[in-house]
Amino acid sequence: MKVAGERGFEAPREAVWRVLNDPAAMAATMPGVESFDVHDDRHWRANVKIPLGLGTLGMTMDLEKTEEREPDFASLAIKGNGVGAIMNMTTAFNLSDQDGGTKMDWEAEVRIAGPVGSMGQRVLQPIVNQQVQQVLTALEEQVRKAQAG
Amino acid sequence: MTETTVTEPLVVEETETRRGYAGRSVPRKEDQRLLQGEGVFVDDVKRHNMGFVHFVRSPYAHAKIRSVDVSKALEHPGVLGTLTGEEAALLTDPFFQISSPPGAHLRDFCLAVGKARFAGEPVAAVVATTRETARDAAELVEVEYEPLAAVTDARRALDDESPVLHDEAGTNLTWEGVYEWGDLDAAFAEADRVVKISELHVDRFNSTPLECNGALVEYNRGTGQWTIITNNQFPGFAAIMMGPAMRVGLDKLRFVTQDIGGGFGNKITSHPQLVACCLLARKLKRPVQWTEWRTDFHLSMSHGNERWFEDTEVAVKEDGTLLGFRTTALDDAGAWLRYEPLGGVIWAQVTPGMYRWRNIRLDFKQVVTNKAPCSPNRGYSRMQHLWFTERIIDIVAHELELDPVEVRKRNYIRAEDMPYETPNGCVYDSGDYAQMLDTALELVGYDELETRRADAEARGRLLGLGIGSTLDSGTNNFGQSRLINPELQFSGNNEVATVKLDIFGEIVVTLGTTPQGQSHETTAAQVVADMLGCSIDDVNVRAGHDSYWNSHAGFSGTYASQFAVTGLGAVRGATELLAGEMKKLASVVLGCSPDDIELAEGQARMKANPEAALPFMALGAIINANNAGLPEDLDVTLNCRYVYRPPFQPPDVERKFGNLTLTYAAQVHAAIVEVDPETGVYEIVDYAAVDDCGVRINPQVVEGQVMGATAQAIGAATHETFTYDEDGNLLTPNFYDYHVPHALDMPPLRTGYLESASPFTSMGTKGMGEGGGAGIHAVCAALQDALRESGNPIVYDSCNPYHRVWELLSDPESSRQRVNVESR
Amino acid sequence: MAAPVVTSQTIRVEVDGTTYEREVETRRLLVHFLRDDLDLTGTHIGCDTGNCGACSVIVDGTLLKSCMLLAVQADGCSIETVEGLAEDGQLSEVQQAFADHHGLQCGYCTPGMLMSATALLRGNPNPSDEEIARAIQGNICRCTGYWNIFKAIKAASGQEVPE
Amino acid sequence: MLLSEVGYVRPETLEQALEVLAEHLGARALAGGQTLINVMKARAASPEVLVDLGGIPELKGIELGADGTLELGPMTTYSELIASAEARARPILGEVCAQIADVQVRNRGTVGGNVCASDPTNHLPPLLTALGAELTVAGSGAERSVPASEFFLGVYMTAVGPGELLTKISIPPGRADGFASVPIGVDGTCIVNAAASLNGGARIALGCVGAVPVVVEPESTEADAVRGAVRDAGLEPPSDVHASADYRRHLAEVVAARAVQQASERAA
Repeated sequence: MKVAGERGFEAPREAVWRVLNDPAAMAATMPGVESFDVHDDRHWRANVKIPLGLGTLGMTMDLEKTEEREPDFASLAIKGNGVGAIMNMTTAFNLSDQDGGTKMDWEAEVRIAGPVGSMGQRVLQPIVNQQVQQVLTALEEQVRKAQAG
Repeated sequence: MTETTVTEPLVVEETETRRGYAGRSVPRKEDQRLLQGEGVFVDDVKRHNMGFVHFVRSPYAHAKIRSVDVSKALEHPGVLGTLTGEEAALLTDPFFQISSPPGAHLRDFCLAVGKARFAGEPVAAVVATTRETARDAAELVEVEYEPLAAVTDARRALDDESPVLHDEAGTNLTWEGVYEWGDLDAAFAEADRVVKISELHVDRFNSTPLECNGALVEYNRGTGQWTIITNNQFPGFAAIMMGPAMRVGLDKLRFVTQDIGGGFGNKITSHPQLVACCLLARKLKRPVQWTEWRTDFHLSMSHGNERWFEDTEVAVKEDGTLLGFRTTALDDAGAWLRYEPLGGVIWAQVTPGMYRWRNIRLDFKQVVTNKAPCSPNRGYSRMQHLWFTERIIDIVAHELELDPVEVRKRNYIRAEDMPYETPNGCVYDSGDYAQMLDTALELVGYDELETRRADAEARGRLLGLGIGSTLDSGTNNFGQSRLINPELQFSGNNEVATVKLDIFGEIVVTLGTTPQGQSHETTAAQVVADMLGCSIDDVNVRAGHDSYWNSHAGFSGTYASQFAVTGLGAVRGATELLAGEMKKLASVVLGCSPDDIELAEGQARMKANPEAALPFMALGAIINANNAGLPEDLDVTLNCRYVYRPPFQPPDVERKFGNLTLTYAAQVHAAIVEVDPETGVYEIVDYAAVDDCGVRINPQVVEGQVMGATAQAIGAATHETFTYDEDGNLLTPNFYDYHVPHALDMPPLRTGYLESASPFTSMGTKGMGEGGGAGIHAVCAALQDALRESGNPIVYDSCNPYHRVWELLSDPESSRQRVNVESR
Repeated sequence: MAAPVVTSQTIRVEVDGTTYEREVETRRLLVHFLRDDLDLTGTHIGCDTGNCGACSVIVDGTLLKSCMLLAVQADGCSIETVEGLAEDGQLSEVQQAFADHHGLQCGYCTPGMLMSATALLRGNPNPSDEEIARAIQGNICRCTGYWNIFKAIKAASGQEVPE
Repeated sequence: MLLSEVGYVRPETLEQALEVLAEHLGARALAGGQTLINVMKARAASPEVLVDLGGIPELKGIELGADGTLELGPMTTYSELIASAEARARPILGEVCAQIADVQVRNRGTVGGNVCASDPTNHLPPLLTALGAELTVAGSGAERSVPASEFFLGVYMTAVGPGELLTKISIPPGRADGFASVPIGVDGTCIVNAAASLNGGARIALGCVGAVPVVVEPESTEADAVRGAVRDAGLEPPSDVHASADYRRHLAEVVAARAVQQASERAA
C-alpha cells in the first residue's frame, strides 16, 4: 500500500528538520506510544498500542534511519511486530523552502503481513490513511511547539 | 424460487439390478444420525487427557527462518509441548515426491524447515490442555524471519529477477511435458481460419467444505502404532506419503474416519499435519487433537489449480468444423507439490473435451509460487481444461459469427461414434451429447430467448445465454502417473468391500471408501439387498473407514468420481461371493445342488419348492455357531472380501497414449444471465443442468450431486477466488471476503438426465459428482453472450466478479486484444 | 457499586431440557461450551467469522449463532439444539422433510440449517419461497446447492412441493 | 474461535457500566457482539474487559415522540427494529436493517453496535448520517448530543470516547429516504452503499468509500446532478479484491443516484 502527499509548515526548513530528527518529538507524533527507546541516533524502538474502537492493536516497532541528507532528505525503515500482524514500512521525506515556510513531500509504503493484514483489507487502507493524517497533524503541532519554545 | 423438472429418461437399459432397490430413490441410511446431530465428525471425538494442537504459521509468503524459540511457550501454564521444523527434519524424511526432476528434488516436511514459502505455512506446533491455551502459547513462540521477495504470479515465476522457492530444485519450473497427438501442421494447413487467443486464466478457488481438516491421534507405545482418527478422504494416499516419511510400515498407521463434513478433494493432502500430530502424540505420550479453523484452511489447504492458457491457436473451417488446437498450459501449483504434478496429466483424460478434433498439442508447464499448495478440487485438472475447450468454442463461434449451439453440435462426438477413442487413447464409453444439449436448451427456455432478450433490454438489462458441456471422467488408471514420472510404479486402480452374514442373520457390509456426503451406505445397501433378495433394512453398512477392518486397498478412498464403479464393483463382487456361499451352504443342508437354490425374501430356498427354505439367520448361525457335522470340504465362511480391479493397461509412456479412465459421465448445463450495464452486477435468472452418468442406482442421490456441483460452479464463476497481493497475502481468507453462494444467490434450477449405460461396468454405472464445472463454463459463456452488443468483449477469466464484468463493459477493447482471427 | 470483573464464572443453562451448571472461562464461546464442556457435539463449527451458521441454536426462543456469544452470556438461558429436535427418536417434521427430500448430504451444515428452519416455521407456518431463502441465508451449505433444502422446508410447512 | 483471555462484567445500570468503563482503560462495551466477537476471534483486537450491555434496560426500547422524532435505544436489535410499529414512522430504517447480514445476526446485532463498530462497510453509519440522526453520548460528566455527521471518526472509531457510551439515537421525522448498495452476491458485504434523504435539501451519505461516511449534497435530485456531485466529492476509496478505487468511485455515483431516486419517489 503506497501513500504519498505534501504538507506545508510555517517554519524554516532547519526547524522542521530538527523536529523530524528528534526522537522525542517524533514519539509524540505517533499514535498510542507507550514507550520509546533510543538505541542510537539511527535506531529507535517504540511500543505502541494503536487505539481502535474495538480494542487496541499492540505492536513493537523498530525504526531505522536508512538514509539522511541534512537538511532536506531522510528515509526510515520501520518494522512492526504484533500479534497476528507484521508491518513493514518504508518512508521518506524531502524538505524544500516554500513561501517563507517549508514544504515536505513525503511518501510511505506500508506492507502488512499476517492474519490481520489479510483479514482487514477492507479496513486497513482507511486506517493507514487516517493514522498518517494524524501523524502529520501531530507533526505540525510539534513544529509549532518547537518554534514557540 | 426453485422448480425442478426431471425429464423422462431418454435411454434406459433394462438391467438385472433395476428390478429391486437399485434405480429407486430409497431413503438414506445416513440421515437418521446426521439429522439428530449424532453423526461423528472428527472434532466430535474426545479422548481422556488429550492435548490440543495449534500451529504457529508464517505471516510471510517467503522468508528465511533464522530461529524458532519455543521457550516462552513452554513456560506458559497449561502447555504440554511443542514441535519445530528442525525436530521434524530429524525425526522424519522428506515426503516422497511424485514428480520427476526438478520437482523430485523438493524437500517437503510436515513443518517448514529453514524457510517459509507461503503465508500460513505451519512453522511450529504447540500442544496445550485447552484449545485457547494452545493458541495463547502459539503466540509466544518467537520466530525470527528474514523476509524474502515473493513471487505470486505464475507468469513471473520463471523471470530471472523472481526468487526461486526451492534451492534444491534450482528453478520454479518443477515439471513440464509436451503432449502432441495427430498432425498439427496438416490441421493448420487445412484450416480456413486460425483463431488466436493470447491468454486465458482459470482462477484459484476451492470447494471450501464446511468442515475443515482435523485429526485426533493416539500413539500406542507397546505396539508402535498410531491411530489416526481423521477426516482425510484418501487414507490410501496419506499412508503412502506418511509411512516412508515416518520410517514405519503402513501397519503402524491406522486410519479411522466416520462422518466427513464435505471433502471435494480438499481433504486429500492433510498428511503433513497428520505427521506433525503423530510426532507430537509420541513425544508427549498422550492423544493430541488438531482442528483446522476456517482461516487456516483458506490460508494453507488444497487450493484448486490455477492455470493460464497462453498463445492458443485454433484451426477451424469456415463452417465451424474444429480441426485442432495448440496451447501452453501454465499451471500454478502453489508452494509445494503435495499431490502435484498429477494435475499435469489428469487433464489428458479429457484431452479433446467433447469434440471430434484430432490434432492437439499442449505444452504443460507447472511452476511453484509463494501461495498455498494446490491439490485436487472437484473436477481436478479436467475442469480447467474443459473450461478452456468450452471457451474456445464460444470465442470461435462469436468471432466467426456462428451460433455456439451449432458449433457444438457440429463438433460434438456423436452417439454413433461411441465408444470413442480420443487422440490420446482414452475411450469415451457412451453418451449422446447433442441430445443432452437439446434437453438443456428446452429446459432453459431457448425458444423464447430472443423475446426474453428484448424484454430484458426494455428493463435496461443485458441478457445472455451460455452453454457449458463437460465430462466427468471417473475411475482413474493410476498408470497415468508414469506420464509424469516414468519411474513411478503405480498403475490401475482398486477398491475393496467385505460382505458377511453374521450369527443372527445380519448382513454387514464394510467399505474401503471414505464418503463425505455421497450416500455410500445407502447405495451399497441397495445393491446388496437386491443381490441377496432381502430387505434393505437387513443390510448394515458400516459408517466410515477403518484400516483395521482389512477393508482397504492401495487406492482406497473417495475421490475422482469412482464409487459407482470401483466401490459398488467391490460390493457387488463380495456379495456375489457371499451369495454363492449361502447357496452352497443351503444346498448342503437341504440336500440339493447349489443351482437349485435361490435367495429371496430373506431366505435361501429351493426354486422348485419354496417351502424348503432356510432363513438367513439359520445360515448365519450354522456357520458361525453351530457348525459341527458340516462336510469337511465345505469351503464356506460367509465372510467375503472382494477387490474390484478395473480392466486397465499401463499407458504408453513414449506416445503419452492409453486409456486413463474407465467411464465418462457427461453434463450439459445452460445458464441465462442478466447484466446491469450500469454496474456490471449480474444475476443468473435461469439455469438447466442435464446429467448423464449411465445407470443411476439412486436417482435422488445422483441429482443431489448434480445440484451441489452446480452450486459450487456458480460460486466459482461469480465470486469465489483466492486472490493474493504481490507480497503473498491472501486477500480472501474467510467467508467475509470469500463469498460462497448463499440461499439467496441460487437461481431457479431445472434438471434433466439421460442414462447411457456404460458398456465397461457391471451395472452400467459411471462415476459421477464432479461434472459441475459445466456451470463455470456456462456462466462465462452467458456473460460473453450478454455483452456481445456492448463491444463484444472476451470473457477471459473463469471467475467474473462484478468488477471484472464492469471492466469488460467499460473497456471491451482490452479483452478483445487477446483474440485475433487469421484467414487462410 | 459496579459488578466485579471476572475471568471465569459459574453459569447455569438449560439445554434441550437438561440443566447444566458449569464453571467456564469468560472467553469461551457458547459453541465451544456446548461442544467441549457439555459434549453436545451436534452443533457444528464451519467458519471463524460468524458467516456459516453451522453453530445456530435457539436461545430463549431466538435463533442465534453460538459462535458470536460468550458462554457466560447464556447464563440463565434455555437453549435448544439439534439434539433436542427429535422426541423419543421420532424425527420432527422438519427433520423428516430433510430426509424425504434429500436436503442433506454430508450432514455438517444440517444441524444449523434445521435450527433455522425450525425457527422460521414457528414464527411463520406458511412461508413463501422468498421467505424460506431469507430464513436460511445465514446458513452455508456446500453440498446441496440449497434447492433440496428449500423443498424440504416447504414440505415441512405442509405446502405442496413440485417434484 | 479461541479468544484471548478477557475480563467480563454485566452491569445492571448505565451508571455501573460507565463506572467500569472509567475504571478499566482497556474495557470495551459489548453490545450484540456480532462484530466485536469476530474481531476478537481473529485476535485483531483484544480488549481487556468486556462490559456486557445486555442487562441494562434503559439502553433498550424504541419510542416515537409527539413531534415524530424516533428514539432508539442502542441495544435495540435489528430484528426488534424491523418488527417495531413505532419504527415504521421512518420506514427506511427497518428496510435497511432487513438487509444486514442474516436472521441470526439480526436477532442479536444491535443498532448501537452497528454505529459504534464504525466498520466502513456497515449499513447504518451512512444511513444515520443521511437521515440527520443525533447520537447521545454519556460519560462520567454530562450527556452530549453529537450529530451523525460528526459521530464517525474513523474505522472502528467514533465520538464515543474512553469511559463513554452511546445511550440514544434520535432520528427526526421524514419519509423521503432511499438506500442503495452493491453487495458481494445478493446479500454479502457491501462493496459500496449510499443512503439519501430529501427531508430539507438532498443529503447523501456514501459508505465503503472511506474511513467514515462521505456526505454529498447535490444541488438537485436529478440523476446527472447527483452523479456530478459525487464525482466532484473527490472520493479516495480503497482498492481491494472486490473493487478497485475507480470502480468504487463509479459505483458510488450509481448507488447515490439510485438512493436519491428512491427517496424522490417517496417524496412524491
